[in-house]
Parts: sequence; C-alpha cells; structure tokens
Amino acid sequence: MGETLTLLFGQTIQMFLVLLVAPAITGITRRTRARFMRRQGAPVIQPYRDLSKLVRKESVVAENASWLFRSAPYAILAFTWVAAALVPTFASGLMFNWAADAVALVALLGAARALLALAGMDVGTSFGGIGSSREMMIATLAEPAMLLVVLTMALSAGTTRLPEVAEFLISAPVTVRVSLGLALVALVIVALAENARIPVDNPATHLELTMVHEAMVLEYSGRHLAMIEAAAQLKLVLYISLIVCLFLPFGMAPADAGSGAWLTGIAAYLVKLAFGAVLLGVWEVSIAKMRVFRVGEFLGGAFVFAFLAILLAFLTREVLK
Amino acid sequence: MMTSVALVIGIPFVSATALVLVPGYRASAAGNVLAMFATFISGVSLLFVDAGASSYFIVDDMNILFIILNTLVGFTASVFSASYIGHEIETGKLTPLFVRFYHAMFLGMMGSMNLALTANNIGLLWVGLEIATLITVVMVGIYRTPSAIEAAWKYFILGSVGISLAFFGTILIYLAGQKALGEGASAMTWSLLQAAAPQLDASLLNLAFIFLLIGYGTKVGLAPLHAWLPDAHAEGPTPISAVLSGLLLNVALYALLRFKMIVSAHPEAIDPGPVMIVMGLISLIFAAFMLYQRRDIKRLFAYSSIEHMGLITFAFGMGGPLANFAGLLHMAMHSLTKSAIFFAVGHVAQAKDTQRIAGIRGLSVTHPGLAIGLAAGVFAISGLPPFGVFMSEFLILTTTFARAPWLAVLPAFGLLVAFGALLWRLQDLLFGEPTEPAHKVRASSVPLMIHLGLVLIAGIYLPPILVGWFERAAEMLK
Amino acid sequence: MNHAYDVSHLLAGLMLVASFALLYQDRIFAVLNIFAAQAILLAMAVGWEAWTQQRPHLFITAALALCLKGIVIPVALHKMIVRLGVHRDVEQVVGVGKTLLLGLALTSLSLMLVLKITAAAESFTREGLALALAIILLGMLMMITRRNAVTQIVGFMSLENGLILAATGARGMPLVVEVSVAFSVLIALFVFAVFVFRIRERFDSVDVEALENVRGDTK
Amino acid sequence: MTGVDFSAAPQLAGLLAAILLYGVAAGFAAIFHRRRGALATVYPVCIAAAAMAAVADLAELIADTSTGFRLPLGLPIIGLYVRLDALSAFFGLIVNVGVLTAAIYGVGLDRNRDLTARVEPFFPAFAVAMNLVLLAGDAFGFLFSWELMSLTSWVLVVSRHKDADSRHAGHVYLVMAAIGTASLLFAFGGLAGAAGNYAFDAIRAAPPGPIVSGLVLAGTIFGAGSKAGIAPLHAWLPLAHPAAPSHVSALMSGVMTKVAIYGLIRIVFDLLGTPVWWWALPFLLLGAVTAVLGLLYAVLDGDLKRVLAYSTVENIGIIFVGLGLALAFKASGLAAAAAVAMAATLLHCLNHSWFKSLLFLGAGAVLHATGRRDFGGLGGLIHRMPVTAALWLVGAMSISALPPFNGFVSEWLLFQAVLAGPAFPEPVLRFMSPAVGAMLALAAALAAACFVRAFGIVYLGRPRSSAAAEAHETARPQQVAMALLAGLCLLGGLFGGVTVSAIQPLLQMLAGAPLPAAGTGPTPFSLIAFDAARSIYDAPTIALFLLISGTLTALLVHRISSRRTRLGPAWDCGFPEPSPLTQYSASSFSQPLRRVYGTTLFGASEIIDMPQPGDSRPARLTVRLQDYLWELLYAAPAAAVIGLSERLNTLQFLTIRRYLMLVFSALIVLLLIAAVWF
Repeated sequence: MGETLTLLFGQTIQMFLVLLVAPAITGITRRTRARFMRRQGAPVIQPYRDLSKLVRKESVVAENASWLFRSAPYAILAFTWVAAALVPTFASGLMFNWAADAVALVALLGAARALLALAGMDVGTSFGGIGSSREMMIATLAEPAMLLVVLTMALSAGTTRLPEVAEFLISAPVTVRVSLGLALVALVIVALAENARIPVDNPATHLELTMVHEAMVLEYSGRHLAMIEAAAQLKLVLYISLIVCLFLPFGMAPADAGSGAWLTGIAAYLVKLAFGAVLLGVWEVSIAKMRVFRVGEFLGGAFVFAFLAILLAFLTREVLK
Repeated sequence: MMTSVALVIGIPFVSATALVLVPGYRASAAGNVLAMFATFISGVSLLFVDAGASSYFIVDDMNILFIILNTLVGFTASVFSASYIGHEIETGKLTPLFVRFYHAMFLGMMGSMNLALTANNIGLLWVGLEIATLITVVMVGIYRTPSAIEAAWKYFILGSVGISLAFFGTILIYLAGQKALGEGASAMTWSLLQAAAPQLDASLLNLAFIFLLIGYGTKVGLAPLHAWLPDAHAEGPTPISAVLSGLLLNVALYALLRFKMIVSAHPEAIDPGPVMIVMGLISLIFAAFMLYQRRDIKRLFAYSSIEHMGLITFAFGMGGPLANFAGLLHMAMHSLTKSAIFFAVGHVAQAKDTQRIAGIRGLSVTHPGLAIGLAAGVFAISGLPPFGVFMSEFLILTTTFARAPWLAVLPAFGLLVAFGALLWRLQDLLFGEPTEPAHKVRASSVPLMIHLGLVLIAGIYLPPILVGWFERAAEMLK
Repeated sequence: MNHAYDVSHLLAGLMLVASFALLYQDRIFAVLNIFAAQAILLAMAVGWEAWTQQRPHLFITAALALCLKGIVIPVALHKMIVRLGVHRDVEQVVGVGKTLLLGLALTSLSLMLVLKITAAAESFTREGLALALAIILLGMLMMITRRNAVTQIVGFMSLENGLILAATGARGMPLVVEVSVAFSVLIALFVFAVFVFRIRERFDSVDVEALENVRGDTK
Repeated sequence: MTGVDFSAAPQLAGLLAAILLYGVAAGFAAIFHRRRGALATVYPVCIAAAAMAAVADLAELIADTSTGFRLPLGLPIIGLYVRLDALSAFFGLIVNVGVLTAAIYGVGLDRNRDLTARVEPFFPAFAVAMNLVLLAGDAFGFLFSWELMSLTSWVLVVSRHKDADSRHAGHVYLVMAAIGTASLLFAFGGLAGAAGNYAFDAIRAAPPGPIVSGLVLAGTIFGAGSKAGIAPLHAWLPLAHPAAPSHVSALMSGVMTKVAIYGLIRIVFDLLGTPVWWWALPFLLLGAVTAVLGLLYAVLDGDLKRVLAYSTVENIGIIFVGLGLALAFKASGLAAAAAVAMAATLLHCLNHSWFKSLLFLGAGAVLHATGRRDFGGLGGLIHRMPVTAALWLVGAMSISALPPFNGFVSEWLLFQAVLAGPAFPEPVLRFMSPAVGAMLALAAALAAACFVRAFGIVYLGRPRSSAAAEAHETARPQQVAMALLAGLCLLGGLFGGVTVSAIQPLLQMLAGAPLPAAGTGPTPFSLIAFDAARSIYDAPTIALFLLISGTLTALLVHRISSRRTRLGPAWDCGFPEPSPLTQYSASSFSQPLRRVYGTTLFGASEIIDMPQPGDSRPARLTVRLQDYLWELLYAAPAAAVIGLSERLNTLQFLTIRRYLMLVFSALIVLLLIAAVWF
C-alpha cells in the first residue's frame, strides 16, 4: 500500500516537476541565444514573469470567436501536460506511465496540435489560416517520422512502453547501433519542427509571413495565450526529455529503486535538461531559418532517416536478440 | 398423346383459316385470343399424357417445355396484340383488312412453330420452321413503309438462303441415315436416327451439321448470319418482335440442338462444341458492342437478343450437365423476359409516339408503372437478381470458370459490355426531364406482368418438375 | 442400271455447266433463258430419276420444275423487266473472269468434301451430291456477285435447282420433301411477286441498291 | 435439414423477423408511394427492425451458436443455405447499427424538400439486401443478395435523377458493381469446382488446389475490393456515395463497404483453406497505397461529401493492411500476432462504420441547412449549428485517430501488429512491414490534416455565402442520430478492451488465437496486445488524467487570473478584413500539401492570372489537378469500347448482297475447315 502511495507520489512529482521546470528551459535557451548574439538577454526566470503577467491581463476575444476558441487552450495544455507526464524523466516505472505507450504519446501530441490548428482557423483571419495550414503540412511529415522513431526504439527494446525502453537502454550493453543513430538524427529534426524552432520556424519572429506557430496563436491574448505558451514550453521539455531519456539515460532511477534514488535521478534529469536547452540555443544562433516550402524537403529528410532506422532495426533485430 | 399434339397444331391452323373469313377486326382479335388460349390449354394438357414418339411426331422432355412456353407466350402475345393492334388502327398505321390478316397470320405462325416443335420427322421440322419464317416475313412488312419493306426484303432473302442450306443439310442427314435405316421415312425420323447415330456415316454427318448450323443459325440470328434480325424486329409490329425474339429464335435453336444430339452421339463425327462456342462468343461480343450505337429502342433489344442467343449457344457448346441445364434455363428465361421487354417497349412507343431513344426521357416521372416494368425487364435480361436469368448466367459463368478459367473471361466480358450499354440507355429512358408527348398507355399490361412475375419466381424458386425436365433434357444433350 | 446412272450424271453435269453459264452471262434476258434451260435440264434429270427409281410421284416434281421454273417464271420475269424498264445489262460486282475462277474453286471444294464420304456409300451419293453441292454454291455465288434484284432471284432459284437435284437423287426420300420444296418455291414466288410489286409502288427500279437507301438505324 | 428449431436459435429467428419487418416496410412504401402519411411510417418501422436485428446480432456475437438451415429455394438440388455465425453477427451488428442511426436521421427528413418517394421504398430494401449477404450460406444466395445490394443502392444513388452527375455516378457505380460481381462469380466458380459444390459447407470440406486458390484469391480481391473501394478500383465510390441522399451515403460508405470486407474475410479466411504467405502481398501493397492515395485525394478535394468518400477509400486501405498482416501472421504460424492484426481490422471496421456514418449525417445536416456541399460556400457554421458542429468534431477527431476516441484504438492495435513484423520468416514480408508501417503513419498524419481542414473550413471562420450565414440547426431526430454515433465513438474509444473481449471467439475462429484477456492488465479496461509487459493502452486512465489536468489548470487559472474578457474585432495584425472572402479558403489551406505531395502524383499546376496595373478585373488563381488513375483505367477503356462499337457499327449499314456474302463466307470457311480437318 505504501508502495503504491510512493509510486503515486512519484508520478505526481513528475507531473508538477515538468510543469514547473518548463518555463525555465525556454528561459535558458533564450538566454543562451542572447549571449551568443552578444546581448545581455532576459534573465532565465523571465518566462515565469511573462506567464503570470499574461494570466493577470484581461483577454481580448474576437466577436466571432466560438466556444472552441475559448476552450481550446485548456485542452491543448491538458493534452501536452499528460503527454509530458508519461515520458520517463527522472525515474522509470512510475505509477501511471503504463497507461500509454509510445504510439499513444505521439497521438496525444497530435491531438493537441489538431486543436491548436482548429483554434487558429476559428476567428477566420488570413494569418490564422496560414499558420494552421503550414502547421498541418509540417505535421504530415513530422508525425510519421516521429512515429517511426519511437517504433524503432520499441523494436529494439521489444516493447512500446517507454519506461521499459529506457530500462532496456540503461541495461543494454553499450554498442554502436546505426539504427539508433539514424533515429536520433530524425528525432532531433522532428523536435525542432514540432517546437517551432529555427530552421523550421522562428519563435521570436515578428514577420508574419514567415510565422507558423505564432500565426496560429495571433488572436490569443491574456490567460488563453498563457495556456498556449505554457503548452509550448511543456512540449519543448517533453521532447528534450524524450531525447535524453532515450539516448543518454544514465542517472535515471530504475523502477525498483526507492525514493532515495529519485533525488539523484531528478538532479541528473535537470542537468540533462539544462544541457539540452543550451545546445538548442547554440544551434539556433548558428543557423538561419529556411523558406516554408523548403521545410518539406528538410522534414522529408527526417522521414527518410527514420524509415532507414526502422528498416535496419527490422533487419538486424534477430542479431541483437 | 397424338390427340393433344393434333390439337396444339390443329387449333391455330384451323382458326387461322376461319379468321380469314371473319369480318371485323375486333372479332378476329377476340378469335385470335380465344384460339391461342385453347392452344395453350392443349399444350398444358401435354403434361398429363405420357411422352412418346410416332413416325411423324414426338413428345419428350426436350420439347415439352418449349411447347408449353411457346403456347403460353403465344397466348400472352395474342392478348397484347388484341389491344396493341387496335391502337394501330386508330393511329391509321394499319387498315382493318390488314388487321384481320394479321391475326390469321399470327395463328398460322404459332401453328407452324408448334409443328416444328412437335415434329419427329426432320423434314416436317424443316417445313414447320419455313412456314413460320415466311409468315413472319409478311408480318414484318405489314406496315408497308419503305423501311418496313426493306427489312422484310432483307429478312426474306437471308431467310430463304437459310431455308435452302438447312434443307440441304436435311437431305445429307437422310443420306447419312439411309444406309443404317434403309430408304424411306424411317431415315428421316429423328428418334430412330438418334438411336442409330453411331452407325451413321460420319463424314456425311459433318457436312450436314455445317449446313444445318449455317441454315438454322441464320434463323437463330448468330453473327455473322444475324443481319435480318435487328431490322425485322425494329420494323415489324411490336407483338411480332416479341414473338420473333421470344419464340422463333428459340424454335430454330431447338432444331439445331436436335441435330447436335445426333452428331455428338457419333464418336467419329466432328464435336459440335468448339464450333458452337466460337459462333456463340462472336455473336455475344459483337452484339454487345453494337448495343452502344443504337438509336432505336426496338433495335437495341433486338441486338440484345442476338447477344443472348450467342450466350446460349456458347453454353450448349460447353456442354456438360450444368452448362446444358443453364442453357435450357436461359432459353426459357430469355424468351419470357425478352417478350416482356418488347411488350413494355410497345407501351413506351405508343405513349411517346416514337421508337427513337432520343425522343424518350423521364419515363419514371410520366409513367412510373411502365418505367418499373421496363427497368425490371432490362435488369432481368442483364442477369441481375432477383430474376431467373441471374441463375442461368450464374451457372454458365461459374461452371465455365471451373472447367476453363481463361475461356470464362470472354462471355463475362461480353455480358459486361452489353450491360454497360443497356444500363446507359435505360437511364436515358427513365430519368431526366420528361419529353412530350406523354399519352396514357392503352395496351394491356397484363402480359407484361405475367411474364415478369414468372421470371421473378423462377429466379427464386424453380419447381422440381421443371428442374426434372431440364435435367433430363440436359442429359439428352450430353 | 449402269447407264441409268450415267444419264443422271450427264444431266447433272449439264446443269452445272448451265450454272457456269449463268455466272458468265451479263445480259439479263440471256440469264433468264439459261435459267430456263437449267430448269428444263432439272426436269429431265428428275424425270429420269423417277423412271429409274420406279418412283412415279417424282414425275410431279419434274412437271413442276418444267412448267414453273422452265416456263412460267422466266416469262413472268421477262414481262416484268420490260414493264419496269430495268436496264438490260447486269452490273457485276466482281468481273466475269474472277467470278468464273471462284466458281471453279467452289466446285473443286465441293468435290473435295464429297470425296471424303466413304466409298461404301451409294455411287450417286458421291458424284451426284458433288454436282448438286457445286450448283448450290454457284447459285449463292451468283447471288452475291450481281447487283440486280432479278438476277439475284435467278441465282436463288438455281440454288433451289441444286437442292431439288440432290433431293431427288437421294433414293427413297419421302414425297414430303418434294412437296415441301414445290410448296416453298410457290410461296417464294408468291412473296417475291408481292415484293416486286410493292417495290414497284415505292421505287423506280427493282435494283436492290435502291432499297438500301432506307438505312436501318440512321443517326 | 430443411426445417430448423427456432426455439434453439432465437438469434437467427429474431434476425429473420427483423428482415421480414424491413421487407414489410419496403413493400408498404412501394405500394403507397404516393401517400405522404404512409411514407412517414417507413423510417420508424426501420428503426424497430434495426434495433431488433442489432440485438439479435449482438446476442449471437456473444453466444456464438452458429446455426443455420436449408431452404428448397435458389439453385435447384443444392438449395439455399441460411447461416448465422459470429462473423456474420459481427458485421450484422455494423450493418444494423448503421441502419438504425440512418433511419433515426431519416425520421427528421423534410418531406417537402427532399424527394423521398424514390428513396423510402428502397432504403429498407437496401437494409434487407445487406443483411441477406451476411446470412447467405451458399454461393448463389451470397451473390444474389450481393447484386440485390448493388441494385437497391443504385436506385438510391440515382434518386436525384434530373441531375446529370448523379445519373453518371449511377451508371459508373452499377457497371463497376457488375464487373465486381462477375469476378466474384469466377471466384465462387473456382471454389465450387466443376462438380458445382456451391454450399459453403461443401466448399470448406474440399478447398481448391494451389493454382485455383490463387485465381480465387485474385477474383475475390478484385470483386469484393472493388465494392469496398480499394484503389485503383475505387473511382466509382467518390462519385456514387456523395450522389445519394446523405443518410444513404452514410449507409453506403459506413456500412456497405464493410459488407464487402465481410465477403473478403468470409472467402479468404474461411473458405479458401489454409493461407500461404504470399496471399498477404496484394493486401499489403494495395492497402498501403490506397490508404495514402485516398487521403491525398481527400485533402485536395473541394466537396465536403466527396472528401468523406475519399477518406472511406483511405480507411478501406487501412483495413486491407490489417487483413494482409493477419493473413501473413496466420500463414507464418504466428497466431498471437495474427490475433492482434485481426482485432485491429475488425475494430477498425466497427469504428469506421460509426464515425463515417456520423460524418456523413453531419454533412447531410450541413447540406440541408445551406444547400451547399462545396467548401467555397460554407464556413462559420459552428455559430448557427452548434450541436452539429460539436458532434462533427467528435467524428473528425475519431477518424483522425486521436485519443481518447475510437479511431485511435484500432490504429494502435495495427501499429502493434506492424511491430511484430520482424518475426516473419520470409524476408519479403519482413521488409514490407516497416514500409507498410511508414505508409500508415503518413496516412494517420494526413487524416488529421484533412479533417482539420474540413472542420475548419466548414464550421469555423466566417460564412462564405449568404446560405451559410442563414443556416439553421438541424432537426431533433438528426441530432439524436448523430449524438448516438458520437457517443459510440467515445465509448468505443474508452472501452476498446471490452469490445475486444466481445470478439474473442471470432478472433479464435479467424486468427487461431484470442487476444490476452483484459483482466491481465493493470485495470480491467486496459487494452493489451501480446502481453501486458509489452504494450498496453489504457484509455480510461488517460482520459482521467486529461480530465484532472484540464480541470486543474482551469481552476488554477480562474483562481489567480482576472476573469476579465473583452470582445473586440479580430486583430489579425492590425488589418482585420471585412470580407469573409479574405479568409483562408479550402484550396489555399491545402496549398502547402499540394506543393509537397500533389505535383508528382496529380500533376498539380497553378495558373496565376494577374491583371495589369490599372486593370480593374480581379486576379485569378486556377489550380489544375489530374486524376491519372481515372484517365488510365476508366476513361481510356470506356473510350476504347465506344470507338470499337463505332467501327463495328458500319456492319449495320451494309447492302443485302454484302450480308449474303457474310453468310456465304461463313459457310465456305466451315466447309474448308471440314475439308481440311476431317
């Protein structure tokens, strides 16, 4: 009984941990970029301030906005949050992460994206439409790639349950695997696209015609915008933790380890997150954004990598086992 | 047996001569209906006499069904004529005198067809078919319009050539039988010939079969001997088109089958199968393509008759119990359905004052009942359920595929091409903005309903007695 | 008995020659005369058969052939041509030379076919049948190589002659047959006449081509 | 056994009674088709019959008492077999639930505007035909009802007979149906053999040899596949389904295609004997291609109902992939994996029938409210028809395979099956399964894009036409019908595990093994493939999480935030355009996708006509797409047939002499043959 309680506790920790740490990660990335641009840059906690400011401000809603426009932000945040809560972060084998597996994870993110795109079209402005259509086009390339990546993982681990995959990667002998390497490349590309990062999109842009994600949320303000922002930050965390837990899983507390191991796990996790955020910042300042219609080729590359990865995984599986 | 056969043949001929003398076309129409009803009854009475063969006549499982079918369709057609031809007088296409002759000739034609069906003497069989042909020639030309006369002339010339070839074939059969059965009538008696088939002269049989195939094939309307058929159907009075398609073609095919039995009973003689398969397929596919270019509604269905005769010939060419069964069933179903379609077409033509498909639109709005009848007929003839043709086509195609998969593709192809055309035309006729004029339909629709009803029932339930005939006949056909 | 066979064979051969003459001839009256001659030959052949086979009823057929085809029909057609003013020379679709060559080919084909018949069969069955078949095929050839309605009718009737020759040649074939033949020929003539006159009512010539201008299924 | 003791088989009895009731309704409507009052009773009767039949099917599915009897009808000697087993019952459930909702929708139809007299007699007849296909126990009965199904639905397709498009659709539809039936005839011919064993039991007793079974497989895939709408035999589907009245479209798309799948399963998994691994290849190839192609068509099309029809094509592709995997696993002796694949297939049949019916009914409501089907004339309907919009959103999310709705359940199972691919002994299959997986993933993403587009253009934004601006919410019965389906979509999504446990016997029968029982998972509702350690999907828990986190955030925000909300004009970067035409249109939405996918597959090209400065005419953008499949496989053969018929038609206009020549030459040819041969 106490067992279950601790597990439940752990699960709760993870849920709120990701939520709390998310703005900081964005902050770190921004800060890094600023520094590399020789700017002072906003402090790391700036995103927290922004969120609280937005929540307090009144929100302006277009007359012809529908109930969907108002309720979408909450749903989007909920979907993203749950997804983030399912990814193994500081410990595997938490109480509820059996509830969904890799496939479900992708689907949850897909649901959030679909709702966001719909919200973008609700008011009936041209920019909303631009954003939604481009977002969905990107998704048609990114989502399959993502799915193939997680399937590759699942394949090499022999299960689609993420904690077990992590477990497998922790325990497995450290051998160079081409398929996993390719998968990593694909996953990174997808992560960039999904989080509206350079070169696919520019989170800091104010040039409407180049916007994708920003264009969709153009009509949002106040608390609704806060939800959207929070969701975006959560998503970033989710992807980084997915990458790190799959490709550098050291320090993660194994399932049977008690709450003592968790502390070290959390510490390791936070370090890894910060590291990832910094890397992202560096990457973003060192490359330029590409035209929207070249994104297709860029993500097509991700799809190809992912496909090669799963193909190799299929053909070499019995060798591994 | 003799008495009912005598009745089946006698009633029409006698009443025909009587009708020539009867003044007034209404009376003659009534007489026609009455006589055909009596014939039908006597035809049915054949069920209760035991089968047998005299030197001139024969009643066996092979022909009893066709006799009954013949008399039945003849009866319904006479009912239809009675109301239809009356309308023709009102519109001035015919004079009362011609109508009187029409009814007389109708009876004569029916009588001669019955003669052909009941004949055991192959000469008699030939005579019966010829009289029927010659009478229909006159009836096709009865409207005396240039196109009608051309049609009749075409029919006449091709028909008489067919006659002569068939007769030469008959002589050859006699010569083939002469040695085994001795000189005289016995060498022309079908049942004896069939019994003695293995002793006959093979090469004479081959020659004979070729001439009979071409001769009677002309009547059946197999391509490329079909040329008379579409025009004769299109230009003659609609009841005659119904009888031509529904009965005369069947009778001719029946004659051909009788000879096929003899030939295929001989071990050395040619196997009629391949020849019939080839001619059948040619007719089927050729007619299917011709359907697309038809502008005249009666010619359309005339070509569909060619198509189905082709399919039936193909089935008998395949042989075997299932295919023969299917062929016989298809003959029966086709004659019922096709005559029903021509009844419907007659209604349409009278309702719209035209036979041109382009002039007929939106029947389903103006004449719903008629539209349903026509649609039912077309779907029935295209082998869609719940009609009887579906069963025969089901059997033909499945058994062909089971025995020769690649051969089965051809008839299926032909049928599908034909269906495409028929459906296309049907939709043109039924749907869209209705065209003017739209008279009320006068002619009786009872015959149509009777036929479609029978076809519908046959599609769901075949009575065992019928199945019994078919099976035994299929057995005789090998 | 042997010369009996020779004579019938001779007559049949002469009929075949007549058929060739029909194919050769291109003037309409000459065609009619040759046809009459062929009919008379047929009558003689049938008569001879009647006598040798001791089947007197065949004389009826002979008489029929003689009167009807030998005299009545040619005369009737002659009158008709005069009255309708059909142009006298027969347009031929295929040249005479080719036609005759085709005729020879058909004759040899019929011989080839009949020679396959077992020698056991009666002697007539072979040669006589060959000749009759040849006459029939030549009649058809004539029908399809001539444009003129009258000559087509003549072709058809010479085909009929071949039939009757075969029928009478077949020993002991019941009378039914001759009667039916005569019957059908009568009907044929009757209907022909009807049509010829109808056609006269409608068209200016008996030329079959004139009939074709009413097309079956014009667009 | 001619007689049957119905007390022993109450399910069959109930089903037959229901069919009889349908029949009565049809006949009644046919007789009194002029009387409005009489016609008004048709749909209620159908509802009763459908409910009855659905209950009977459900009972049979659970009890699995496969009963049947023989009637002295149909083919002579062989007779007509009627048989009800779990498979028929499962698809019967699909059929009758579909009919039920469609009939409820029909109750609300407006008799003054919709031509119902042509529809109402044939709606129940259509239902009868579909039920009979499932009950048929012999080849004749099967094809008989199969054709009847095509025929009745044809009447419904051409019910708007004055519109040339629906006539064309009807023609293409029925001809394609006939072609399909012909190839099924061949298939059954091969199964029955020369002896003519047309009864299914007889066929099972003596399955055909390897070559014949190959032919039969080809015939079946062609015949049933064309009815289901597998590419490239799909072309009739986007013509015919939209042409019919919407509740009939729902039946045709949601239900009739499943009847075709039933035929496929019945023949390939039941009658054709033990499978060989290569049988799976056509299924996998066709399925994968169809899934992607169907959606590309859908995402580029501009007509609401046609988009739905194309998405049906896509889903049929997914089902084909499932069947192929099941077949391959079964042939390779991997029963557990086969069970997963089969479960995915069956569940997808069920789910698709629900959300596709829902979407078509919604489309019908829109069509009725605005009179428009083209995206160009719609928009903003979420304000005028909120209920329809909400329910349609559920359908859209389900069909896009988004949790927690039912579409995702089958999708999830299918991916689990794909992941078992490495176990295949044959390299070909081992290579194909990841490829198929990739195609499926692509299809899933495209589906989301397609339906975001559809929903966004139709219901969101501002109305693009006055008709859309004055739209009215649809009638109550329609709402009830859609709500019913939406509820099913949600429940099916939450309790997929329960559904699976209901079809366990069916899986045992078709795949040779059941799925692991639901009890072995952490919660009784969790859906388990292979075993609990390997993959679980527990929808209720996830839904609970969503609920908690959603409410938590809502509460949190509302506690700390000022709840002030101001309504203002849309901002749009400071340039809010008054005209709704400045919104993103359907074609502009699909432009990026068109650029990425369309250029090669559809030869997509854009022509921009930009007027000179000072010229007042508007600039135009015209998009041209080419349907190569149609041109190649449909237009070209049709043209060939017509051309050939024109050539042959000269034979109608020869002179008598030439006709004689034909006869003569036929005779000579035969004589020559005789002279040479014999």
